[in-house]
Amino acid sequence: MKLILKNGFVYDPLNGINGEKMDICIEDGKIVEDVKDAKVIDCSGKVVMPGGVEIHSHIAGGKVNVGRLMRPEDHIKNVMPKTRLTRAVNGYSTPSTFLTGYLYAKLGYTTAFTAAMPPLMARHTHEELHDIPMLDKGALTLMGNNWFVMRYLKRGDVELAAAFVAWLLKAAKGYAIKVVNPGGGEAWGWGRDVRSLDDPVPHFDITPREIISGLAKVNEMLSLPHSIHLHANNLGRVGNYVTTLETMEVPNGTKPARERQVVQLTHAQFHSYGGDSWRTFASEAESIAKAVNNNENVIIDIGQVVFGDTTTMTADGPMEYYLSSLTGLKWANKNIELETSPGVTPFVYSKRSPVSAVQWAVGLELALHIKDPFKVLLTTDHPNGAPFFKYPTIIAWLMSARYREETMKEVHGAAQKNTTLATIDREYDFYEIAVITRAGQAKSLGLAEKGHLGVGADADVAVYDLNPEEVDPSRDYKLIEEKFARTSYTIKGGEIVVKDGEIVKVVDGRTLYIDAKVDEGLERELMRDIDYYFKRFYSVNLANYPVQEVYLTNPTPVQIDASNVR
Amino acid sequence: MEITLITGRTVAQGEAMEKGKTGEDFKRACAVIELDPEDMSKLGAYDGDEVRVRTSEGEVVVVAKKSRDAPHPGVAFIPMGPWANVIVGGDTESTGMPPFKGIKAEITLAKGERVLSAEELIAQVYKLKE
Amino acid sequence: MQEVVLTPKEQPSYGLIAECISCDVFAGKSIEEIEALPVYYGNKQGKLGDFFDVSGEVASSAEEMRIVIAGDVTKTRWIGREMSAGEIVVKGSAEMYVGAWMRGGRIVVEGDVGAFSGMLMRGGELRVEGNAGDYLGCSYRGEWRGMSGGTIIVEGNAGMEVGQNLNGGRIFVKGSVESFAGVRMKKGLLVVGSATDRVGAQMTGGTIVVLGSILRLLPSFDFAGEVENPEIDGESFEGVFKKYTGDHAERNAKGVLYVRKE
Amino acid sequence: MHRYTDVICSFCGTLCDDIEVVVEDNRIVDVKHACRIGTAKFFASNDYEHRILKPMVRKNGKLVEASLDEAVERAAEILKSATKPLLYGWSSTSCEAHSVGIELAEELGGVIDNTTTVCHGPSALAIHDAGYISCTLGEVKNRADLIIYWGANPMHGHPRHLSRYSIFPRGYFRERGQQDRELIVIDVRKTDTAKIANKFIRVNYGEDYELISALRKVVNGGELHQESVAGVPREEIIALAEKMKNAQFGVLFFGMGLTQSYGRHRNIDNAICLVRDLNTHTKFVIMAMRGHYNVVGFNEVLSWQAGFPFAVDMGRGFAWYNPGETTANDVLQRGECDAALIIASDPVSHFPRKSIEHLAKIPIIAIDIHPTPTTQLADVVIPSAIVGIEVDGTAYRMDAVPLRLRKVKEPPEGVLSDVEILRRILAKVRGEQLAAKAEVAR
Repeated sequence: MKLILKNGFVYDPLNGINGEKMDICIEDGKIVEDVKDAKVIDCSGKVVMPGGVEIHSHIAGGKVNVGRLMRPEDHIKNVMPKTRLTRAVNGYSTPSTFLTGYLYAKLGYTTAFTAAMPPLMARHTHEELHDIPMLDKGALTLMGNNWFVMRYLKRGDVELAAAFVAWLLKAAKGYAIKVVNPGGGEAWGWGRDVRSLDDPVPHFDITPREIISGLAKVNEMLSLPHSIHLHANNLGRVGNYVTTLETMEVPNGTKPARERQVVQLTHAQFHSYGGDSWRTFASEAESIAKAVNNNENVIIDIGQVVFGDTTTMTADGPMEYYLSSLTGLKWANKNIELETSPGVTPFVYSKRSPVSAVQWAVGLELALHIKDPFKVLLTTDHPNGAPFFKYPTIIAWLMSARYREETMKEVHGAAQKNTTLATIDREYDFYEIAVITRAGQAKSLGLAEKGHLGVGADADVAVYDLNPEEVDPSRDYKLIEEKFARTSYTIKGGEIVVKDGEIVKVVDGRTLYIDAKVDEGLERELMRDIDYYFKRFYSVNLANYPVQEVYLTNPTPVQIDASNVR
Repeated sequence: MEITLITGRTVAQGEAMEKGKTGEDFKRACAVIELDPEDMSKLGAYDGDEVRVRTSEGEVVVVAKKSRDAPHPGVAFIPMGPWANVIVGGDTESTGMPPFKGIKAEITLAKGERVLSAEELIAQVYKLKE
Repeated sequence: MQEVVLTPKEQPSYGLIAECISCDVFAGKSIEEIEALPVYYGNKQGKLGDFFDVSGEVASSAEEMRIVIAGDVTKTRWIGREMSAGEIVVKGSAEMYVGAWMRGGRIVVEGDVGAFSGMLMRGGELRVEGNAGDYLGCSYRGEWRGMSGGTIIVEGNAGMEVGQNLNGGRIFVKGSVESFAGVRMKKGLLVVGSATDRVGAQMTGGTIVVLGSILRLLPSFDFAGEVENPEIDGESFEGVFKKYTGDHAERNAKGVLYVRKE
Repeated sequence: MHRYTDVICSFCGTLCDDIEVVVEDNRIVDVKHACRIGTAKFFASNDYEHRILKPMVRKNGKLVEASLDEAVERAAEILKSATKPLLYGWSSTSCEAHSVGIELAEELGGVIDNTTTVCHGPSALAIHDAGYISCTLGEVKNRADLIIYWGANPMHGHPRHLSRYSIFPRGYFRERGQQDRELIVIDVRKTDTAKIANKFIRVNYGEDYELISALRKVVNGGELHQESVAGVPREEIIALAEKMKNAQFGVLFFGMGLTQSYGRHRNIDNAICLVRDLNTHTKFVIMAMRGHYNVVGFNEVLSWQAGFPFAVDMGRGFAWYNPGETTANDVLQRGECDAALIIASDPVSHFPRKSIEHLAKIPIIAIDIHPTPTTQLADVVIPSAIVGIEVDGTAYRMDAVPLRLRKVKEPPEGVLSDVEILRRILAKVRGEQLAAKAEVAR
């Protein structure tokens, strides 16, 4: 399909374009310089941005489905019958796969990475990704409690660790190294946790600090597109900001092999808490923001909270246990052999709760205190802070101090008292919104053809019915909220998939994964060791472990030459 | 004699099922009732005797077998399959699950009566469509 | 009060979803509009008029509205769903989900109701003169915040799991109830004539009163003395009752169970 | 001759993946490592005498051979003219087939349900209320020192469960295998599994719930006043509670002895809560002993596609779920459905009489490998290939670990996979040409 998006206000931060009126030309799924005989879409008076890129969202896999299995009451919400084009859908905090694709497309998103894939369950993750239409996809692969990783790093064999990571990414068809509560997942195999960076992992004689720094090193040895993606220890605990600050220092000795950070500290909101009990629970967002501002190696995504009913889910098993014991609500847990230990429990963020109110403020504080928008990515850690389709509300809060003030009036006074949010008058503009929802995410993920509208980029575009010359986001925040929820057009791979907020075409995206080659001799050594371990300690044979390419929609390997690793 | 009837899986039933349900193996594995030895002597039945099992839903003739899992007086077991299910009750009590275990049943001797094959049983109980 | 009479014609064997039978929906409509309201059976959509003769006077507001169903509708479901005001009288028996998500008003069924009736009620009154099925006044599957307000009164018996996850409101069953009455109950009052077993299973709060006997008490309830003519939630009960607390299978359970002393 | 290693057995939820199969001239001539039932299944694929080889359509009261096109056409006609078709079975076929089946149910506005409805449907109901505190089977092998089977008899239902995952294997932290573990069996009968246990606890029939409540009370620090509960003396209950609290890693496997007996889902609800209570003292997990090799797969696919694990009514174009209303046996017993498509299952053998009495009155399409009482009652019978022997496909183990089953031999001539048969029916129902693309995995 050939298209010209005519005369829109274009926000393309990676190419330094800030609201200029221009045309975007599309041919064969790519942005091109010029195009003839194309269908013209009039974008005058509208905002044009690259398609949104989701860097961290629990949209597919075992624990998402446990969330669905556990919460039928979540699936009598958002119920929509099948249409000629779309499937029957339902689900609020754990939407069905089809709905996930449709909803992202309506928000103008065209790419999404699922946040945590255990390799043993990778086939499941890919089965669900297969059934999520409209998006290009990838999966962050859990490694922070992997027995092989811990063994190799413990004995200082970083090369073998790198070879293993390369093998594992290919076997699981994963895209990046995800680290969740390093060491804590293994400790949870015995009902325990690790509570500081130097707490040794039971039986493995390694510390979270060593796991983080080791994997950061491995990541750069392999020169992977994304940095390590780190869910730090002590998530959700009172006073955890101390651990978070320490954690940021850990990979400082490692130089990035690409133009990006060394670590993305994910859902930082859940890691920026002060106080010494739930009674004195307070924000330390300012301290965290300051550290991020001063650290070239670290970026964060927010993990913003929006009030309402949701389902929390994470590979941080001990944390989910802790949370469910606070609420008394139903709780699912799944220890996965040699790899990780996810958990799931429902949660209600109540405006009347002092803790929820502070959590809500913390995310916004982080976004507003961190100066460089490329260091702050918009997430809700879907569905942990809120379902992803609440992004428009968060965008409106960031663009309007007045909206924040209005909300502040409705929530518990702790938000006013125990955070700095009320003192901040910064307001994001469209350019900065484009950074935190697409440009910054694409940059962090190392996706050269996404998150921008330069020639050669993927023709993924979102058009919003907002005229920057007429709309004052600070005042018209309700309009911002409304228009970011339904694009005028979403263009995916050069095809119009959403028009006026409705799905007009259903497409399958691509699935990206890392295919990194290391030295053959090193790989042979690795395979001998893995073989021994599999036979004895896994419950599946090695031959049945790797995910076949047939599970991926339009499988797209990202070739990495790491043969210098030996 | 009054008993509490339980139905369930056995390895023989599983094995026979995989070979198809029309064979003798399947009947041999499923058209049986495992009884507590004491219950058997009370009933006057020996291993291999035919007995009639009757519930509120219907009745079926199966072969009595001495249970190897005894003692469990008053509790009897029929492997899952058509013989068990023509006498299993229906009410799921709004859960979807019929009562496959814990059915009140009456057992009487039926020595010499023919145990129907699965095919015969189905044809007899559920009138085949014309 | 104005009255619309629905006279049942033949009901489909597939089960009829007639959530439109509600004073909120009828109010302000013409008889023709009411006849044209959608009902569902299997994969088909039909009109209310296909299954009921509609006659009478329609009120302009739900408060002023009474709907009379003139006979048995044992294949019709979801009568009075989410109703907020007015009155429905069923002069016969109805099937599942009568008064589900009801917020106000009153529903009287002169015969029996099927399972899941009064599901997740928040207000109003559901009165059943016959028997109720399983899951009377229950929550939806997985929803821990069950029925939270309103009153259910059953003159006859009720089935399994009456008041499952009850989180407020009152349920009175004059006859007997099957197993698991008040299971996972958190708040509210459940009064039954007599009960079988597992009364109050896994309850953490609220009160259950058994006016007659129970077949068997769970081992996780503790005897807490005898009480004469107890007054509970503003209701007074005559006679001597044995008081139990539980379900102590749960940590910090604060449920109370009264069983009349024989 | 070809020797296949790492073959996955498609019989039960244990999904053993270490089977060796030797195939010669498209016949399986040797099977290694499989249990009795698994071995029987592999060899039975050779036995064309006990297979259905040709489609059949009922004419003048008799099933007669028909072409595949005719059978598919007749099936589509039956389904299209139905007001409330029931699509049932699914547990012995691949997730790829489930996916097409769910789309078909949506297209038809039918009710779709699988055998979960008669095995662990109550477990699903319990999970809705209580959650699910579980693990993968390798965790049991590597860590567990206390293993309890409650109302489950794996020696019969899952013959290699004990040797691959629970009692016998040596694990990372259990180097001596069985010697490092303790096995307790709780059941109404002293089953073959109970006979090899370190301890057998006999519970009165129908009183499991009371026993669990008593255990929970003790675990949570309460005092037990009764001399005995459910036939188990107080001292024994207290000792069991202590043992559970003091395990390093305990696991409670439960089977249909809990789900099908008095109390049903509440037995499981209470058991999950017991495990939750135990986690305040130690590490403890619980797992359902799932029967059919891909009963879990159906629950997974239906959950991510339609939001619910089983028993979904698509009548209004969206999914509505409420077991008791939308479950196969209830729909049948209320006489609601007017046609049925039965695939990879035999409800006529395994459903209670009342359900079958209605099923016998309505047109049935049966897709299966071999003749069963269900095909006997059917109006259209379509033979299918065996997943994991004759076609590839995905299945989920009882612990929801997904595996790719592999083809080791060709199906009988002209016999298609479930996926292909369903795709043809779906295309016919829609009045579309069959999409040209070959059978893809997902």
